[in-house]
Amino acid sequence: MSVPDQREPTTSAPVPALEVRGLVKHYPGVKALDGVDLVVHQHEVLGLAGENGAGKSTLLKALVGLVTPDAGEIYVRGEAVKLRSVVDAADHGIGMVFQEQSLVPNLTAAENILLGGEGPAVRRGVYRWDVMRRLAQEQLDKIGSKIDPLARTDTLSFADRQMVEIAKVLRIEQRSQHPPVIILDEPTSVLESKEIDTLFAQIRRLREFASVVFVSHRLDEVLDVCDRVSVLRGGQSVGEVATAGAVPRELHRMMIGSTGSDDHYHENAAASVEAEQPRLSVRGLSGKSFRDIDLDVAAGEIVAIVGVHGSGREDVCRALFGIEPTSAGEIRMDGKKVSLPNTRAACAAGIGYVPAERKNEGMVGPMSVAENMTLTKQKARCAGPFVAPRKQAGLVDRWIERLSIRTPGRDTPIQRLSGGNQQKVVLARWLIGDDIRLLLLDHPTRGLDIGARSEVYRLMRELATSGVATVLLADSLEEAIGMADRILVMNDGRVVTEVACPNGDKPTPLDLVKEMV
Amino acid sequence: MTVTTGVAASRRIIRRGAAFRDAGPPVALVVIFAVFAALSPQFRSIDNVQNIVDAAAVLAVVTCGITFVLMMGSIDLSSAGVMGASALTVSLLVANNRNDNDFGLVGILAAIVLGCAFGCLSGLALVLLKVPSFMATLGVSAIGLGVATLLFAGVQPNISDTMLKSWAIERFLGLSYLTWIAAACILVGWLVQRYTRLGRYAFAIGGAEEVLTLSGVKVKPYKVAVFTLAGAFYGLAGVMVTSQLGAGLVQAGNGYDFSAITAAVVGGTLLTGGRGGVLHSAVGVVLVMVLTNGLVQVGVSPYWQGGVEGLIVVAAVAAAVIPQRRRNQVVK
Amino acid sequence: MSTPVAMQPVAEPATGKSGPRAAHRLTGFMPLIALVALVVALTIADPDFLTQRSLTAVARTAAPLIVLAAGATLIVLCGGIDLSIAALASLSTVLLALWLPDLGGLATPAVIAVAAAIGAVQGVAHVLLRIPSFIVTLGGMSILSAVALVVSGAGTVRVVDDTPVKWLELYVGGYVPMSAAMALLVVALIAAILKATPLQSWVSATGYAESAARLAGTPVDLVKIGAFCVSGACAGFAAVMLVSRQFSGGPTMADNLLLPAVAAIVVGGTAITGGHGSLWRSLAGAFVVTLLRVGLPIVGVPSAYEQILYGVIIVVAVALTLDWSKVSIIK
Amino acid sequence: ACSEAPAGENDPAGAGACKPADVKLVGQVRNESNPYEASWLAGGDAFAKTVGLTQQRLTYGGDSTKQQEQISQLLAGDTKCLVMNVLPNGDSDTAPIVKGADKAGAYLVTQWNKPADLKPADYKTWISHITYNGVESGKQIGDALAKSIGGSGGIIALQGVLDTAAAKDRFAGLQASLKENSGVQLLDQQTANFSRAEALTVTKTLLTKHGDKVKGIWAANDDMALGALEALQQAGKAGKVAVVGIDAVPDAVAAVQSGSMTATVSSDGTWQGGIGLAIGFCVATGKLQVKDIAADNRAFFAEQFLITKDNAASFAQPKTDPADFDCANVFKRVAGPLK
Ligand SMILES: Nc1ncnc2c1ncn2[C@@H]1O[C@H](COP(=O)(O)OP(=O)(O)OP(=O)(O)O)[C@@H](O)[C@H]1O
Ligand SMILES: Nc1ncnc2c1ncn2[C@@H]1O[C@H](COP(=O)(O)OP(=O)(O)OP(=O)(O)O)[C@@H](O)[C@H]1O
Ligand SMILES: O[C@@H]1[C@H](O)[C@H](O)CO[C@H]1O
Ligand SMILES: [Mg+2]
Ligand SMILES: [Mg+2]
Repeated sequence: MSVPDQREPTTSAPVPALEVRGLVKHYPGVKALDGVDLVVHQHEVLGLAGENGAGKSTLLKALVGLVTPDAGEIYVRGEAVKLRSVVDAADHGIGMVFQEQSLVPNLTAAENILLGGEGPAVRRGVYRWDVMRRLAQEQLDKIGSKIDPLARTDTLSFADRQMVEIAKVLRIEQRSQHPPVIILDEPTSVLESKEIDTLFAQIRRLREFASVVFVSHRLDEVLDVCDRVSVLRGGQSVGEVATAGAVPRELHRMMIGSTGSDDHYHENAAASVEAEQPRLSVRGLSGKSFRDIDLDVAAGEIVAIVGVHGSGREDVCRALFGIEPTSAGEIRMDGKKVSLPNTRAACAAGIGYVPAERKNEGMVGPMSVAENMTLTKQKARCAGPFVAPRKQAGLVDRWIERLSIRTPGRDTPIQRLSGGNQQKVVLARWLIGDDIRLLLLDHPTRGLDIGARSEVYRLMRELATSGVATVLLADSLEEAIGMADRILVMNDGRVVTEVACPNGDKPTPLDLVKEMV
Repeated sequence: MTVTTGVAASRRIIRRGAAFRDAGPPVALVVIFAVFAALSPQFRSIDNVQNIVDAAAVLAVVTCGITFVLMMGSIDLSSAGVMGASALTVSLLVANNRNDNDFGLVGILAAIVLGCAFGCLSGLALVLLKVPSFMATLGVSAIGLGVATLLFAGVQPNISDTMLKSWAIERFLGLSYLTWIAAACILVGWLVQRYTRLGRYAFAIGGAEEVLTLSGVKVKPYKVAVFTLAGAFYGLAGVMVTSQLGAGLVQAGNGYDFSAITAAVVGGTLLTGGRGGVLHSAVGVVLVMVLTNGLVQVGVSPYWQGGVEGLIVVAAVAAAVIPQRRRNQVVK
Repeated sequence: MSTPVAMQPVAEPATGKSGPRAAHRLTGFMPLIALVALVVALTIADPDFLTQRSLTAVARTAAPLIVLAAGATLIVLCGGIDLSIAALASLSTVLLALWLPDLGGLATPAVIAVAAAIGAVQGVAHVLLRIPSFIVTLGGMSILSAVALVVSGAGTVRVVDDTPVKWLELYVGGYVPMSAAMALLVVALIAAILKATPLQSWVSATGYAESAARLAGTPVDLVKIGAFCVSGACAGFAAVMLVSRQFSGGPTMADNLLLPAVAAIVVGGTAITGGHGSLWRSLAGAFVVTLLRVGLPIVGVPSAYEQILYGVIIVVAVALTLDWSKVSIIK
Repeated sequence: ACSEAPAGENDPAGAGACKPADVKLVGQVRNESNPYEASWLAGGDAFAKTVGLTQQRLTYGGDSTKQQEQISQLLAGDTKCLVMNVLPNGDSDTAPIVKGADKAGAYLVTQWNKPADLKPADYKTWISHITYNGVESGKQIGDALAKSIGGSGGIIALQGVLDTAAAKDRFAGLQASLKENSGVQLLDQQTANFSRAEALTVTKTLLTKHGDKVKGIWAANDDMALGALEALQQAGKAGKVAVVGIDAVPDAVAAVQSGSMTATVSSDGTWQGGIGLAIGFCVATGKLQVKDIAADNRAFFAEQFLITKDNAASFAQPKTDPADFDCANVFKRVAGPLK
């Protein structure tokens, strides 16, 4: 259903809200954008799809003046513009919610929402808190968020913060007299379904008077909320799809340039679980936000923990990795009691952890892909106490290839990679030693495209088959159901129930939701 | 799928933590005060309490200035030089024994403006030359001392301006005018911090500078403005020292750089930025002054005084951070 | 399920590659360029300055500063700061002077060991008590100064027989002061150990992103304690150099080397926020700072202008040497 | 391959071989930002002018290592006719300066600080060490203080930088004075590091601690005495407590003259700045032979003058008498040998 390139806007149609022609952007060693064309019509929701590293974020950043393109033109309502800064873009009515969260943690939600455009809330440099509160409340009301506008942002949950981001970008409405263009770069990757519903309602409302560009790796979402999807591949526009009647598989085919499967479950590949001694056995574990956790994970088993925000599942994971202190309980690995006072101890016990907040906790931005990958397992890259450069290079290259990590080279700083590729590097970190016994995965597929996602799923399977025990905090209930052999449901710091999840007899999401709330 | 109670509950926990962590320094202050009061009757005399508060005046003003810089996550070591330059400037502009100037208040303002200029210089070096503030302000401090030495020219300027001299001598409600000036500075500082864009943005820059840029805020002018504001406080502090000593000394700011940082940190302002504030710092200043005074009052040997003070400061900070200790906390 | 597009690393355009590389190499040499520029400027101001004897004297003078800065560089790379190095070096001079009569040649290793232990204690306090290194070492500075004052009886401790430390005052091949050669050795040794072992990546990871490093299983705490320990040992060794040069130990002898040492690190282009930098940069930085300290007055710059020039030059030098591509935010 | 001296080291100069015009005069003090040391450098300039030369001023900001660094850099230059008048930062700084100068053959006069067992007589070009009897001055002002408070009452003492000989000797002098004036009681002693600002705070604290018992303040130098005066004024006790100091800086002399201070002691900084260069110049140009200098003149206490209200007027203006620097007169102010 791809339509041919539309270089010339047809004269009869109304002027597009935004048009991009031949945009090019080079980074050292990477051509992030290679002549991209894009049209955003007025009153439409345009989806942008593409693999990790396809250039979506770069393109969008160019639209808000954060990236200066090397070549190409941007037209706003038919008029060629040069966007030099976020302010420039905002003045043209273009605003963006970023892929990585961008709120100031120690300011109030209200200040974040109005940041850089306080308007009447700040007069002559002096704050009027009552006005600020009111203006922010208006934005929050739009998206139905119940948070206190004067709460400090770092006291809010991750999802609430995402709502604050959206409320913030909706301020564009007030700023420009023209219909705004609002860009949402993966806003849903950290939201839960109810919040996503709220967001989509907002997007539909926005369409009445604005244009929206929406990016998500969840293709069903894209097809759900968008009118039209534009697909990027390797920095080039490869076509468009009208969403009416389209299916994810088709979109995926365009994204990767060949036929593939959107089947990201591997239900049938589950390893048979040996029932002798559990690999991980937790009894009565209690900490600040969880109590009396019992948990067994056998070698080769994948156990998912599901629960709403504040259920304490993240902290359980972190306790198992020696980050969160515990007040009671015992942890056994392969029957041997272990104490996990710090991450070193956890690593030594053969435990690995992939944190959800990749940017701050997962990677060391300025360091190379190779160094990020080999930070943990020294034996794999060293000869005696010394780093063996050849060995390290070979090892790293092997894993770059194995996980199809898209990087100019192993010496590229990891911060230059796209989000999905960064995640693959972080995951590889635990695998390279071939000695991992228990893997704790906190939202391991957050921000990954379907290709990468399938690969992570395949990897998890492979690891399970080879005997690694896995605890998974999944990105969605579907993911949990698809991957897990067993699912624990947590609520308010306790395990409320355990649901078996064998092949062929999977529970439905609804079964789980019932237990969660 | 979100259960709001869960969110609210966890938020409450964090809020309580925040209140608890703010309580650390004041509690430490009360404890230390109580210990000295128990050990020494002179310490708890009204006279001595007045004396402590008076002695805190200059440090309080310097700390007020540095707090804004620390809130941004930067550091400022320029106070020693700026105060020296300001001290000589003011002592040569008000009635003095070196020349016939008698500009009074205008001279004082000129010294404060000079402080602003030096602060501005630090800020510009930071944002234009991209020199880390540690080094930029160290350089500016050296420049300030050089300027002060030039102005000194071998002969000590003594001031005879009655108004400036009266600041250190005259009292209102038992406290010297200098102390009231310091109190006014704290009040102004607090208002700036809470109610002005400059103050809130300084706070925000310490929290997440890159986010401000993404939100279209030009942070550079604010950074320069914060350093300039800090410079104004140092300039005033130089004037205050001159009033106290009755003379313009090149060394007027000796040691204030590190003492002010110590006081701010003891009060709960983070060196990494984004937390604390003028009131926190004021508590820190009083704590440090109580310590210095108390150790003399209880008669700790002069040989050991510095050491004991260092030990107590470390202990106080350690005690204050206990409630907020987390395993994966970043402490630089 | 790898995709053909993703499999292939993007072809690298030739131009896009050589440009940044060359630029990168240039920023790596910036500290050296700044150093040469300074020598040239001083020589222009006073042609007599550029003599072999004069340069030999600079090298000898710079030695203790190089060693102090080298140790503290490790801590800065980890994202911290050590304000106690100078006070610790002062205390070490006192200890060395006190112990030389009894311990003779053993006094040197003994002092270095004690200094290393004191450094480690501060590291442990920093890590366990979660107090910023700035405060721990500021407190450490006052405590160590007080100890030095008391131990020395508030005075200079003369070294009557300085044979055990005299070797540091020799000249290798007639031109290179032994102390400078030793300083170079210290830098080379630490740099080599870092490079050859995982320590380099642990130190950088700790400096750039401590929590990510910890979650990757990096022994962040041990790395930091180790850095403090090495910094302490370096302070001890610098003290040995000072004693060999001063024939005595004194409770405030090295105190004024603190800010020059930090300046040397920053002027070398090491990021004060941690992660990026190297000991070699600090070596160049130490020479720049030494030249400014001794060169300006010797070529006849009057005292007041000397301070002004020092301030200006040091700021400009940092502006030149810091590689901004490695440090996203400059605080 | 190791040698004791760097290649190209100068041979010690043959004494007295220099033409007056070839002599290079260097004066080195801590800084130019206090009146005492400023007057020292001014004295050096004044002397240099009398012989048609200029003095190179070096300051090291009270930083021992910086002083050493400057000296070794200086000695790495042309040292044939180099004359140095140096104020070592502390006792420990003297030995390396002396040894360096001796090796390079530069003429050296040091003042104030030196360890007791380091003696100019053991060196060829270290011509002389000049200092003042700190025990004596400390006692003199102690006695003056005792007298002005009527022989009985409490006093407090402000010490100098604790690890300097000047601070220790002067305090020893105070203790000697206290022994003789049994009515005077030392209530408290603290260091204010020779600093005016520190003296202000310490004095204020001690005044609240001891209240009206404080009848006098003994300060180890004038800067601290002036700080104490300010503290008294702020405490409303100006004129009610006697203050003594040492150094005779202009402000202190004025204070003595006006009666707000009781006494100070002059070492005559201007003379100190000139005399060191003068002695070195005389030897360098051969007008004086080191071997001819009396042993007692190689390390001596110079005359110091107790200044009280009676004689303050004559010290009000610092003055240099060119005749003091005549090669025949350079040892005229020797008050006694240093033991
Ligand atoms: N600042 C940068 N420096 C160098 N290369 C960059 C930079 N930003 C992006 N790139 C590169 O440009 C390409 C496009 O990245 P971009 O972030 O636009 O991808 P994306 O489509 O948003 O991917 P994802 O879905 O993972 O977010 C990637 O190969 C990436 O490595
Ligand atoms: N009604 C108000 N009037 C003025 N300022 C307000 C008001 N409400 C909130 N603020 C500002 O918002 C910030 C957050 O307020 P809140 O009291 O929730 O935080 P806090 O816990 O006091 O923060 P901190 O510990 O940093 O002081 C405060 O620092 C304050 O400056
Ligand atoms: O003030 C001076 C100097 O500081 C010097 O140390 C000698 O003693 C004091 O009188
Ligand atoms: Mg992206
Ligand atoms: Mg508060």
